[in-house]
Order: sequence, then C-alpha cells, then structure tokens
Amino acid sequence: MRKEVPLIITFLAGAFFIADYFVPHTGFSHIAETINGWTIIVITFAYVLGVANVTRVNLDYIQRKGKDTPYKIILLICLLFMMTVGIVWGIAEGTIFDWFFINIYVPMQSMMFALLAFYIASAAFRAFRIRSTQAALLAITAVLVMIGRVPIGEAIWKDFSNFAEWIMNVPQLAGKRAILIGAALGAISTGLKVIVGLERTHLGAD
Amino acid sequence: MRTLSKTKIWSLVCILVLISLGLAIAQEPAPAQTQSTSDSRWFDDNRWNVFLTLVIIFFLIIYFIEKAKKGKNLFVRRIAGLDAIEEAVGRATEMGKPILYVPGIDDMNNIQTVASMIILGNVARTVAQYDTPLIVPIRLPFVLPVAEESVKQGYMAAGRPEAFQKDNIRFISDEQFAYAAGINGIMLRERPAANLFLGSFFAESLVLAETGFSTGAIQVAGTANIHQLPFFVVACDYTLIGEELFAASAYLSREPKLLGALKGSDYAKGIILAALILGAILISFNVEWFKDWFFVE
Amino acid sequence: MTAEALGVWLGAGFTLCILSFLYKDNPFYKFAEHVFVGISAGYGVALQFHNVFLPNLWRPLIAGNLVMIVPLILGMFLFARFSARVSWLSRWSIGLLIGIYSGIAIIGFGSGDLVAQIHGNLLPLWGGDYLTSFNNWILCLGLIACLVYFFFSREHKGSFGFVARVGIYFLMISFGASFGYTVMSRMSLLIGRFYYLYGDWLHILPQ
Amino acid sequence: MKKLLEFINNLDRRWIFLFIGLAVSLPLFFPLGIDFTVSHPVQGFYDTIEKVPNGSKILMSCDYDPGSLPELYPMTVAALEQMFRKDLKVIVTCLWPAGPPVVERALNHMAFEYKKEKGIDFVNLGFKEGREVVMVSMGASIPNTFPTDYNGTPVTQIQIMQGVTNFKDLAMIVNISAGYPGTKEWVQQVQARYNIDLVSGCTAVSAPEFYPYYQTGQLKGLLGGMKGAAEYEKLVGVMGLGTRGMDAQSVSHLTVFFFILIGNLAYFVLRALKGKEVK
Repeated sequence: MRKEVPLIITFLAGAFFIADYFVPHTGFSHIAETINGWTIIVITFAYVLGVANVTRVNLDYIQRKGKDTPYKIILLICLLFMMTVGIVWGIAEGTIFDWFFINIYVPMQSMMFALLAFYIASAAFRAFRIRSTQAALLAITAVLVMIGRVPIGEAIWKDFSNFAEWIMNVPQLAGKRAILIGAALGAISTGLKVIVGLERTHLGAD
Repeated sequence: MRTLSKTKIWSLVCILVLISLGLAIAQEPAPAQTQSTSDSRWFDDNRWNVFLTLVIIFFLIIYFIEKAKKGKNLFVRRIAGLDAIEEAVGRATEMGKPILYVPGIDDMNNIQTVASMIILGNVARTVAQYDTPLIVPIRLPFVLPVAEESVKQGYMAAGRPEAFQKDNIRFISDEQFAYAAGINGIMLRERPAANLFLGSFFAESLVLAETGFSTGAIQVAGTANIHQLPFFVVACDYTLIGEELFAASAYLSREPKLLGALKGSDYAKGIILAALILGAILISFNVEWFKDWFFVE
Repeated sequence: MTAEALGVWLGAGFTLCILSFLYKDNPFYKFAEHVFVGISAGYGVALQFHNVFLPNLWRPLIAGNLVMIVPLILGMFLFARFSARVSWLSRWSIGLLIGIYSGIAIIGFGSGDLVAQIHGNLLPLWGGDYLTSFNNWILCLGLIACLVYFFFSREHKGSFGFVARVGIYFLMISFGASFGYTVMSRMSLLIGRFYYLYGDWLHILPQ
Repeated sequence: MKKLLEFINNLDRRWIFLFIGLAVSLPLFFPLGIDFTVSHPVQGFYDTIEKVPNGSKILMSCDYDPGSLPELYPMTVAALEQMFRKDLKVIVTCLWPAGPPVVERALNHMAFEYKKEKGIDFVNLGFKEGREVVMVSMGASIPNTFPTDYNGTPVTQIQIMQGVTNFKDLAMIVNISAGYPGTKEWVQQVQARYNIDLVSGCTAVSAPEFYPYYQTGQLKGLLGGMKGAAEYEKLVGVMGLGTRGMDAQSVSHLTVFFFILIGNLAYFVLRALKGKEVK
C-alpha cells in the first residue's frame, strides 16, 4: 500500500497530463488547470523543505562541533536574518531585504560565476591538447567561433562573422540537432518508465 | 500487522478524499475563469503527428523491456569507452597507484548518477583483484550509501570482500566548488594514475579535468550534460558522449528496463533515420504532404 | 556615507573575498561562501512566502476556496520525511510531482523537439540556389551520421562504422562551437564584475 | 629552449589568472572601439518585436539570476527600450527565484526615462515556483497563475492585466533565459502548444543549443550572449553595457586563443624532444 498509492498517483498524473495535450475539451482543461495550481504550491513546499534540510544539516554539524562550526553559525544567522526581514518588512524595492539582496547576493553570485572565466583560460592553456583528429576539429571550430563572434574577427577579415554564423547554422547545427533528438528519445523513455512504474528510484528505497 | 492495516485504512481514506475533491472541481469550473469559448472536442485533429510518434515510441520501449525481462538476448555493441575505462584501471594497477572515481555532483534522482553507480560497481570488481585503492569522493549524502554498496558488491563479486575499504568512499562537501577543490586536493596529494569522471557534471568539470591532466593521469569521462562535454573531450583520453553513458550501464548490468529502453530508442532512431531520408527525397521532388505531416501546431 | 555607497563597499568587499579563491582556498572565501548560502536560502523562503504562498494559497484559502486545502495537505506531506514513522506519506506528494513533470516532459520533448526538429530537417536537396542546396546536404548527412553514431544495436564496422565516424566529426564541430561560446559567456561575466569593481566601486573608468 | 618550454608547460596557473585579469581589464580603460555587423538571428529578434502593432501587450519572461547579469541585463534593458518606444504594454514574469528584484530595477529605470506608468504600461508579476508547470498553467489562465504582482497588488486591480486571460491575448513572448527553466521549455511547452511568436535572448553557453530552434522557426530571433546584446543595442540605437564590453571580449578571446596555441606548441615540441632523447 505504501508503495502502490504513490505509483498510482504518478501514473494518473502523468497519463492525465499527456492526455491534456491531445484533448481540447473544456472540462478536461479545467481539471488540468486546477492541478497545475496545486503543483505550484506543493513544489513551493518542496523548496522550503530543502531549506529546512540545510538548517538541519548545519545544526547537526554545529552540535558535533566540527572545525567549520563558526562558519555554519554565520550561515544560519544569515538565513534567519534574511528570512525574517523579508517576511516581516516585505520584499519591494527599497526595503532592507532588497538592499541585502542587491549588495550581497548579486555581487557574490556574479563573482562566483565569473571565476569560471579564469578557469576556462587556464584549462585552455594547460589541458586543451590536440591529440587526435577529433580534438583538432573541436579546436579549430572553437577558435573560429571564438574569434569570428567578436568584433576583432571582423577587423581581421570582414566576412569572419558571416563565416562563424555559417558554422553555427550548418555543421554545428547538425550535431546539436542529433543530440536534441537523442535527448528527446531519452527523456520520453525515462518519462514513460516513471509513469508506468518501472522506474522508482525517486520514491526512495524501502 | 495491525499497524499495516491502519496505514491501509488511512491511505484509502486519503485517496477517497482526493478523488472526491477532484470530482467536485471537475464539475465546477475554476472561479476566475473568463474563458468565453468552450470546447467539446475530445481530440485535437492537428495533433495526430505527435500522438502517433509517441505511441510508436511507447510501444517500442515497452515491447523491448518485456522482451528483455523474458530473458531474450538483446544485442548491444560493446561501448568503446568501457575498454578505455578498463585500460585506465589496468595501467593504474600496474603502477600500484590509486584510482579516482568521481560520480558527478547530482543526487540519486538523476538517472546519470544511477548509471554511474552501475559502472562504479564494475570498476570495483576489476580493481578488487589487485591491491590498489579505489577512491570515490561524494558530494551529496544520499549518494554515499549507494556508492558504498556498489563498491562493496563489486569486491564481493570478485571474491575479495575483505579488501573493501570504507574510508575510500569519502564525503567531501555539498558545496559545488568546495567539492571540486577537495577532489583537486586528492589528485595533487595522492596522485591517482587513473581518473574516471562519470555522471552528471556542471561547471566544475573544467576544473577537475584540468587538474587531472596536469598530474598526468589517464582520464576517462562521460556525461549526458552536453554543455560540459567540450571540456572533457579536450582534457581526457576518452569521453563517453551523452547516451553512451546510459548504453554503457545497460551493457554492463543487462538490466531489462535499461536494456529495453536502449533498444526501444534504437529502433525509434531507425524509424527517424528512414523518415529523414525519405522526407528529404520527397521534398526534393516537390512532394509536400510528408513534410507537412510533421508540422507541429 | 549613504546607504547606497555603503552597499557598494560591502558588495565590493565580498566580491574580493570570492576573488581570493583564485589564489587558494582561504578563510575569507569560506566566510563569504557561507554568508552567500545563508542569504540565498533566506531570500528564497521570504520570496516564496510573498510571491507564492500568500497569493496562490493563503488568500484564496481565507477567501473561502476550501479546495486549496488539498495542496496544503500535499505540501505538508513532504515534511513527513523528517519522521521515520510517517515518511511514506511524503511519497504521495513526490509521486504527484514526478508524475506531472514526466507527463509534461514527454509532451514537450515529443512535440517541441522530436517532431518539430524532424520537420525542420526535411529540406530540398536540389532545386534551390547552390549554397542552400549545399547547406541542406550537410544538414541532412550530418544529422544522419550523428544518429548512426548513437545507434547501439550494431557494431561500428565497415560502411556503418565509416558513417558513425563522420558522425563523431560533426559532434566534435558541435562541441567546438559550444566551447567557443562558453568562453564568450565566461569572459562576459568577468567583464561585468570588473565594471562593477572599477566603475561602481572605485569610479576610475573613463566615461 | 627546452627549459623555457618546460617552464611554460608547468606554469603555475595563477600566472594565467593574472594574464586573463589584465586582458579583460585593460580594454575597459583603453577602449579600441572596433565596429561590428549585426547577424541574422539578432535582426530576427529586433524585427519580430518591431512588427508587433503599437500598443499591443507582450509577455517578457526574465528567467535568470545575478549569475548571468552581464550577458542578460543589457538585453533586458535594450528590449524594454525598443518596446517602450513602440508603446507596447509589457507584462514581466520570472521563473528563476533571484530574478524579480533585478528586473524590477530595470523596469523602474526605463519607466522613468520613458515616463511610463506602473500598472498601465508595464507590470512585474514576480516569481512563481514550478518551472514548466507555471508555463502550462499560464496557458490556461495567467491571472490564476499570478494572482498578484511582485509587490502584492491583486491583478484584478491592475489596468494592464484587464482582458488578459492566457497567451491568446498576447502579441508575442520575449524570453530572456539563463538556463533551466528557460528558452528550451518555452519552446517545448508554449510555442509548440499555442503557436505564439517567441524570441529569445540567452547566455552564450546555451545559444548553440538553440540554433536548431531558430532554423525551424520555433524561435523567431535569438540573441546569444554579450555579443548578441551588443548587436541588438546597435539596432535599437543605444550604447549599453553590451557594446562597451565588446573590446574586452575581443581581447580576452584572443588571449584564450594564444593560450591554446602556446600550450600546444610547448606540449608537442617537448614531446618531440623527449622522443629524440629516448632514441
């Protein structure tokens, strides 16, 4: 029973939403609309669950007095602070919540992703080795696209940009389309296995 | 027994409540509706193409899974990447140096992590015959027990359960870059001779593959996250591309649901190939109906 | 010092903390990282509270739309995970979510990717101008070759193997293009950050 | 010679970091101002918006967060510029949690410049959790999916939202996308279902993946990364962050190219030398 009910729910929900695409009947769409509305709410709870999990893991860590305990305490204080400020005083532009978002969250997240610029350059220098025909093709395309897509490429050769655009539109597109089709087949077969209950890893071990 | 029946009753009650609520809503349209046109058709005639396509794919997949379940021998070619993995493992054992196996940074609900665990079990079986450590760094708590189990099973299958070392399955950090930094540390300090990166990778792929390259290890990678493949291809000795990762796990495990799905989508690909060739020829002769049939609206 | 200026100084400070990771992992980075994780989790909860919980659940509920109790209960079920005794309840909600997403994904990939992409690749191989026909040949043969590469029911031998090898070449070109574009992406992110540091913070950029 | 090559081959990567830092910084101080042309996908983006009758309602879904601001913020601003000039009514939504405050800034800034009024000319409906489900749900009813705007005003009291039920009441969709959920999902769930014109501005990382959609016409236009933003700014006629970043982009790409070149030279020459020694 504990295992069957979720499987039945999964099957009904999945089959219903596949049918929803083919059935334009108004009554049918109304049910779909209602369930969609529910999903948005349930998945929000799932998000909160994630945060609850973070809190729990960190509290555990603090209790065990690991070497990073001070950092974990800071983490929890920040979490609690941001949450309270946002829920109590609102999130509109000009609130404390917004100030912390713009001045802490934005610069830090941007910088974390920007670090990758350094890593990609270093990987290009230290690990990008043309050891086979395949790697050579990859390298040549990469360089042509890299130079062709920036203004300096056009300064070197005026049709460089058009040429890079051609690579994007023709040969690279063929490869990307094959991957797209393969991934679509993969997603459909995984989805099907989940709906008919052959794939149950998401329900956890029991 | 009594507790079980209690849950049963509760489940039934909940189901009934859900169903009756659903029915209640179905009869009463949602309040804020301003839809003027009501539709009473039960099938959209413009969508036959998608419908038939899906029916064919569903049929193929279910058919081959059933066939595999019945024990029919379904042929899947040996994936070249598996040979590369074996060779890397062999070289590392020869040199007496550890092997590093990184199963990606996603949780167990990602099918790539599942595939990675299957391959990990097989790698463990090969490694077990020699006394080389197999280091498996882990990012998420849920993956840890599964990885331990896979490796243990591998050692048992090789008949050497006593050689299994739990300490080598290591939880590093659940922060993406801290995890990558931790693995970098392992590569620089313990100098594994073979690095295997198989699973779902994101931006850290670049950092890992680069450090591994600089230590001179043999590297084999595999992921279905297409955006990370370029970095693996340039810095690794062999890379399993996209579906090859799943194919490798199906090949190794012979599990019906993996094998059947692989076979099913293979046949679907065959049909698509035929449609592509036929369609291109027909349209070149100005025959439009075939192409038009595929138009999605 | 105005609140805005203070904010920029604070942001720049944290930016430098993150940047210091390039030298090596250090306490400043670790501090900034933990602050970030805390702030982002707290941010998410408050945002979900104001943008989803209140408008989509709470207000309809207190306005008398009792059907909304269902998602509320299903949402609560998720928290059953924390107790071993009732954790099985959470599977109901997970089952619902996974079912819906699988159904929607099947339709999306089937219609938007599979059928539509096949339609897009049915191109005339002759009859148009030479360049278009040439491009169409490449698109057609390239796609076929790549699909052959991902075909696992036959050994890659003989002419089949040759086609598969052509396929892998197309895939490599495709990865090369992705590599080039990824370089572009990462560099822009760094440009953006330097704009912030030199411009918004230090005001030393020429106008 | 061999020593130099070995030095290059084993160079500490912090030197490379320094180089790349300089390659990006210097052009910001000493701009080169190299000109560039506009590519087809960008022209398509501009034309599709331009073709919409003045005064129509447009959905702009900003599915990104601060992690990709330098690429996507210039696109957002330039698109708002073009749309406000044409007096289009802009309905903004976000499917990434950290998006709304950023978009709110862009909207308020542009509204001030074009003297547009909140609730009449534009609205920020804020964020909804649910990814694809939100898109499908909007197909049934936008006001039911987004009962209030970002700041909590009920949509029933917002003028621009009057008469908007679902995608049928919108002229087109502009999607600015940093990943999942984003352009791919808008194509799969909305464009394929409701046959509405869709254009996308996306990060350069995902742009190559979207070229197949552009070729089939599922996307009417495509801006890829900061270069796409710069070309679009050129069409709209503004000098934004995209254009100003182009020189740094050029120089940094050249630097990466030289890195690949030198790295390979050192590697192969060294290998040849070692081969000789063994013989």
